[in-house]
Amino acid sequence: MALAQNDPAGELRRHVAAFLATHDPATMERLSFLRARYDAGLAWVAFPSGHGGLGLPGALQPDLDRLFAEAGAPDNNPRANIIGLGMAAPTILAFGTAEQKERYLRPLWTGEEIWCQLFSEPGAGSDLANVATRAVRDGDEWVVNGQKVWTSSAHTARFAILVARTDPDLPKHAGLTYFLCDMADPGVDVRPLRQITGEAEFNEVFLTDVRIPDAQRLGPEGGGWKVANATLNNERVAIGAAAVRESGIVGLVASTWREHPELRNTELHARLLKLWVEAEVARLTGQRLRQKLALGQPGPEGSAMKLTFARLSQQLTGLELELLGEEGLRYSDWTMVQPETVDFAGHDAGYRYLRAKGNSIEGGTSEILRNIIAERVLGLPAEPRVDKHRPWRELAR
Amino acid sequence: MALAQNDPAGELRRHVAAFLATHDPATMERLSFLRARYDAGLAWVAFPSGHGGLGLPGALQPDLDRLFAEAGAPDNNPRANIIGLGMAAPTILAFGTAEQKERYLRPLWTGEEIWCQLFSEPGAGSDLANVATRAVRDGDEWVVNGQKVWTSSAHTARFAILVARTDPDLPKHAGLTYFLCDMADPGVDVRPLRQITGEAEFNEVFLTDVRIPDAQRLGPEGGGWKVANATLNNERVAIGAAAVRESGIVGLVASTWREHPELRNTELHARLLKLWVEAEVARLTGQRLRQKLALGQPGPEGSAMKLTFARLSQQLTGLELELLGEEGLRYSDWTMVQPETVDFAGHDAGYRYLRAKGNSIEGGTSEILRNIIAERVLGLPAEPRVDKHRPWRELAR
Amino acid sequence: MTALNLLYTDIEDDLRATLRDLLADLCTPAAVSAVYDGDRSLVAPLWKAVAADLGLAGLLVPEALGGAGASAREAAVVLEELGRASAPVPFLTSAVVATMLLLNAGDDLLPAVASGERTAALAIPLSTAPHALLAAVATDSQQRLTGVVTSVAGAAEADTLLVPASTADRIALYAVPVASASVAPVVSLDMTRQLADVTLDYAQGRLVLADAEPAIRAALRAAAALLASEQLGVSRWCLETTVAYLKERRQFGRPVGGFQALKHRLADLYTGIESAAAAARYAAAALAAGDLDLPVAASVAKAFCGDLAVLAAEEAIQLHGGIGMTWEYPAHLYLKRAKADQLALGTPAEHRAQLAELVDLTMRAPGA
Amino acid sequence: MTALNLLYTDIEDDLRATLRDLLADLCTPAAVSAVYDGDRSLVAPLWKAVAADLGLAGLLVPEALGGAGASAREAAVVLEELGRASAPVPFLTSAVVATMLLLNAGDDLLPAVASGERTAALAIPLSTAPHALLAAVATDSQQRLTGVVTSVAGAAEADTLLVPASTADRIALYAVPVASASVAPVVSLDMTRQLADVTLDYAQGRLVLADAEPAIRAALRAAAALLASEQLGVSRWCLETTVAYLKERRQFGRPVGGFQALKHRLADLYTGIESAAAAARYAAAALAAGDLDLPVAASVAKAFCGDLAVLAAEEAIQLHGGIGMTWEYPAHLYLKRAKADQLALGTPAEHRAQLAELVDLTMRAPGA
Repeated sequence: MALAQNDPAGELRRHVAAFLATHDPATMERLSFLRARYDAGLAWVAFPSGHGGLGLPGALQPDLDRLFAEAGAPDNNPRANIIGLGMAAPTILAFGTAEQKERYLRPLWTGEEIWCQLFSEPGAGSDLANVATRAVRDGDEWVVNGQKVWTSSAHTARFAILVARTDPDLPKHAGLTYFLCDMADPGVDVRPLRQITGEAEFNEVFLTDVRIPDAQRLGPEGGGWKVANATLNNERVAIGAAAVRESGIVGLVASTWREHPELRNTELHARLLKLWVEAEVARLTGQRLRQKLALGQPGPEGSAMKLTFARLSQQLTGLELELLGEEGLRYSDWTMVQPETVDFAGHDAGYRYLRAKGNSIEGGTSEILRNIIAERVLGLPAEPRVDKHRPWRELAR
Repeated sequence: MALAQNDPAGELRRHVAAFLATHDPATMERLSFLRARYDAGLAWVAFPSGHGGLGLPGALQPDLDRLFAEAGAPDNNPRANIIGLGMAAPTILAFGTAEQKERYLRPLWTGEEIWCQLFSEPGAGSDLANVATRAVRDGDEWVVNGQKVWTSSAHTARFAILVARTDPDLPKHAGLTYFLCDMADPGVDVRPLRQITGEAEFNEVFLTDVRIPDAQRLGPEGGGWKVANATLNNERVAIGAAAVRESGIVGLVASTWREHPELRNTELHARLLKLWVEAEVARLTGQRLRQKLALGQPGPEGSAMKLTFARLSQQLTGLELELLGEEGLRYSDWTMVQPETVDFAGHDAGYRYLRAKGNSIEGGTSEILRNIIAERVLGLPAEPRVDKHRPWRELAR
Repeated sequence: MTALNLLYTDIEDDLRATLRDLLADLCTPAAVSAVYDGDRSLVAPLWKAVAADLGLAGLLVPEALGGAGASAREAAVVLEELGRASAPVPFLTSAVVATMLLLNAGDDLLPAVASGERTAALAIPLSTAPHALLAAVATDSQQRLTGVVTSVAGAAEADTLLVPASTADRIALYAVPVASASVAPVVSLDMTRQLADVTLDYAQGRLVLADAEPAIRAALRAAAALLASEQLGVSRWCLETTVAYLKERRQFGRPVGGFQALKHRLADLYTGIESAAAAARYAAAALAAGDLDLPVAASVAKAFCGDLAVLAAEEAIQLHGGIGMTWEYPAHLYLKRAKADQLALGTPAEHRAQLAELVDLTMRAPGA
Repeated sequence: MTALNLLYTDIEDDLRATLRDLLADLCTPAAVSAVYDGDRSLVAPLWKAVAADLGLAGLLVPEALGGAGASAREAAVVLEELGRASAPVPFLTSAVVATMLLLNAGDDLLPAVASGERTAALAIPLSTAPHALLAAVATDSQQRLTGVVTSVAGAAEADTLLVPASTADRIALYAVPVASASVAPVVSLDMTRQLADVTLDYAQGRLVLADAEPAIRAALRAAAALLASEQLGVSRWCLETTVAYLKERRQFGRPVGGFQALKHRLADLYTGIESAAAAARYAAAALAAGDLDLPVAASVAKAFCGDLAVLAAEEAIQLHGGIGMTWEYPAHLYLKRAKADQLALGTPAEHRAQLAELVDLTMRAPGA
């Protein structure tokens, strides 16, 4: 067994081979196959046994997924459940009861149940701890009222992770509790939120007397801030960089350059090369970050990575329009639709330019990320705070 | 007389012609000529009669100086007395007693007496109100002890404008008083302060039991902050922009570009053109600011102008070194000297690059100027302040 | 170079106030936003109010020819306000570009265009820089025009198109009624200056100018010089709206506008806008004065103000946070206008490349 | 492209700690600053301690040839630390560039250079990019060399010069004792890597490599790849020193480091430095592994880290305020080093232009 411990990649390969020997993806029904894969601990390689994993190093996940892809196995359509897989699952694993993990993790991973996130509110954007959505205890249930915003997949989601205020008399960070909310509750009203591109990729969600059993509380009453932060840290780490040179937006712009000599101009050339170098360095920075994470050296560099990603996507898409000139003045379609996923490459340059503006706002604004780096990494003094220790109820809004 | 009031330029021309008719610059001794010019109200056109001026619009000053230059008259060597002419004189005019104006303004303007400024201290840079130099009343005199820094011309100056703390028990802004300090006092010790270029353009000034008669106090006791701010506002307005295209540093870099085709590179071309445009726009912005000032519409745009000037001088000098390549790796001379004036054009590109770093620090850092614009122009909230109302003595330093 | 007045005259301030009042009444963000969904009911009445009722269609036309006899300085102020309101009216295309061409030709159509009764547009891609290769359709011996001109601004609102067409050795300009052309509206990045593709199939033209290239270039240069003022207006809206929002918006128990990092960015934006004002005013004044420095002034202004307006709109979106990304809030209208304006009439990169030629800072060796 | 380790190994961490301790003892800011006034008493003992006592002169030399048998990864760590201390030693010129050339030639001089007993330098202007035209002196039939090479780094510390010289159809490399050459020190922007002009007047050379151009370019490329790590070290000193200073420095009754505008700039600088670390590590790893991607890796690293180090030093000066401008405070040493490093071995602009060729993003039309 000493050999297996020193060769987790080999151990994983053996597990997959054994599973595939008894489960033929060519003949099994898709959902049965996925459930069996979960039950065999071959879903999330780093999750514990019994919850879809084998407790192996997380760095092996790409290997695992590749082995199944090479065998022609169906995947769990991860792009349709980004919030569930990236944020809800690790949080449920970390803070959930045995019953919660048993109930939620398998259908989440197989894609049977899509999840969304009910965190942001009109008055609680960067200042997430300021949420005003109220949850009031009523016997074994909580009654929730409030308004959430910037919810992707709310119209397809079966469940939501939700932060609500359970005690307004405590200071803002202390009065929050984290719930798993059933989106089928009749008090949940999902309305598409149209954005700058013309699409409604996000939703507003109005909660009116929504009833949540106390068994769907995640973590202790009043412990919502800690649980929510764990969720957000998962979000920021999840924004990785591409492993292959010129993947992503820089590749699109480079292709335009190569295919359209008639559009070239020395200034745009200089700007393209500068951004090409920065994108390549960002790729390497992402690789280095993943190497650190694989060694168990996670750091707050995920925030720096996200800052860079947002800046580059914005500068590159802006440059692309200047390069295109006349074609950049034209747009594909302003019609409001509700897309399932965000797809930069499948749209025109104008869409990319507009959509990229959100990259420095969603999932923590660039300003908040700079605060995090300055305070948590560099140890610089925090901003003077007037709102930290007073009851939330008394704060001006 | 209605005609004269509507034609101040004509009035000025007539005054100058009348003066020159009786004062021949070709035959008069230089100092006598300058004193006579002052006495005729033809020194500072906007100053009142009796103090070197005629009370005409300040926008006419360039006309006035040109008329004398065209007549072959000697000038007052203004570059040797920048602090005196630009800062001390308008402050003395605004806050001085009749005796003070009578005593100081004429020899200041003629250049017989050079002035320097004793404001900054090691612990009071951006936070000027934090000065720790103490002035203690002793009969009709004040006894001053402390250390000042960043004093240009201290080694040539006859007098200094000085801010000192006269009451440490008052809040920091309230306990300051403004003095005119005799640099010949035996307690004044001037030491050259060597800087990044190798030169010592500035000095440190140590004040040990320096005695200043109360008659040399400018403004009321405790009124030093208001007087000092008037001085600083003059400083920022004085940093004007060039009237002629490609004057200043941009012209030097453009010349290098034109004269050295072998150094050209597309990226540097793009960067040069971008900065050329910005320098031209800065020139126009300066013109527009002067037109506003001439109409009596002074605004805080002087701060914006200084921000732009500092940024451009730094970016242009940095670009120049990259353009020069090998030559940029060489430097003229690190020997410590004490120059009389700042002269960007008379040095090599490396000197310009290093010296330009000071442009965003001296005379108000770019950070302070952005605060001023944000708060005074845009009306955004001030920083939370802990030091404004407590006695200066109790503040942590 | 120093004598031009870079400030606003009292007359210009009055014009601004009048137009701003009208736009505040008629040109609401909701009505502007609706044009993105194909509801263009705002456009015709607004243009009538601006062009005919306020008489701005004839701003650049001498009084003797039925116009207001004003100068490019006033037209610049109009464009500042139209930019500030993101107004979807063909002022630049009809009252500046087409009008300058008709003036140059002494064309009979001028009085009707000056009164706002008729609207005209030059059939050329909006992206065309004043010094760039000019698109031109083909012509035959009977002055019939054939060809496609893509991405034409103002065509959808025009009743007359001014069409550049190639003759034996030069470019001539013909007037063509829109009824004789096929004008296909294009989904545009900026729907407040919606483009159209114009197709001519043996359309009968009327000769306006036989040797039109200098006049067309002059009109495009004037448009570029004045578009800088529109970009200035866009920038000012962005700064003022963002500052106002950040004074109200609270996070972490404080107005967001009190956070120093944002204050410094807004101070930098203010600095940029004050600079843009100088550049735009200088270009307008040089145009009004017929100053020889106009080519430099126009390219400097279009390059600087074009980039600045995009920065201003991008900062407005970012500093608003999520609300700035919504369809409901008007910030997106300004980002689209700013980005489209940057690409219109030559990108900043194209204008800087042209400046290199004008001020002897090319990549080429001397004499090469 | 993905297998290279971008982290530091334990061995590299140990090497760093040892060298940092030595530099903290010997290489004080005051002693470094003194070289600007001509007092170079620091240089020789420091170089002896680094080269011979720590054995770093032979870092890249196989153990069989008397060296440490380490790789470019370790050399990169050494350069990080030398940059961090602004140390005036000829490690890059002798232990990297000259050593690689001697290794390539299997030259007998190698053991002496590897032991630190002798010091060598390639006689080429420090500004030369790996892909640029190479300067070469003239040679005659008796291997006598004549010519001037300006702005040579490491020449003043060297006892042997490796001189590129033109033969009939190629560039050969000759060894010349400094005693046979005139080495005139030059007042340099960065006196911690002082340049010299080398004049040869029928100096007798010893042939090292007959066809030396590929080896010279490879050595320059290696130097460029590794200089990125020096630039990283400079950047880290700037950030750490500035953060430490701003935690202490108080203005307006608060530590200056608590003002948000400065915090955000430092966060951006940190982000840049983390990125620079990835770029520099990748270049060092690609060099160590003999990876085919080295030309791209080297130019990416030199371009990115070169600009970043200048930004870091400029921010350090600005955020220190007046004290950063003084001769007494060491920040100026890092600005000079950062700016000179940016110009050394090809500017960022030259490396980006080279990348355009390497990754097919040129201005030329395809096939042109």
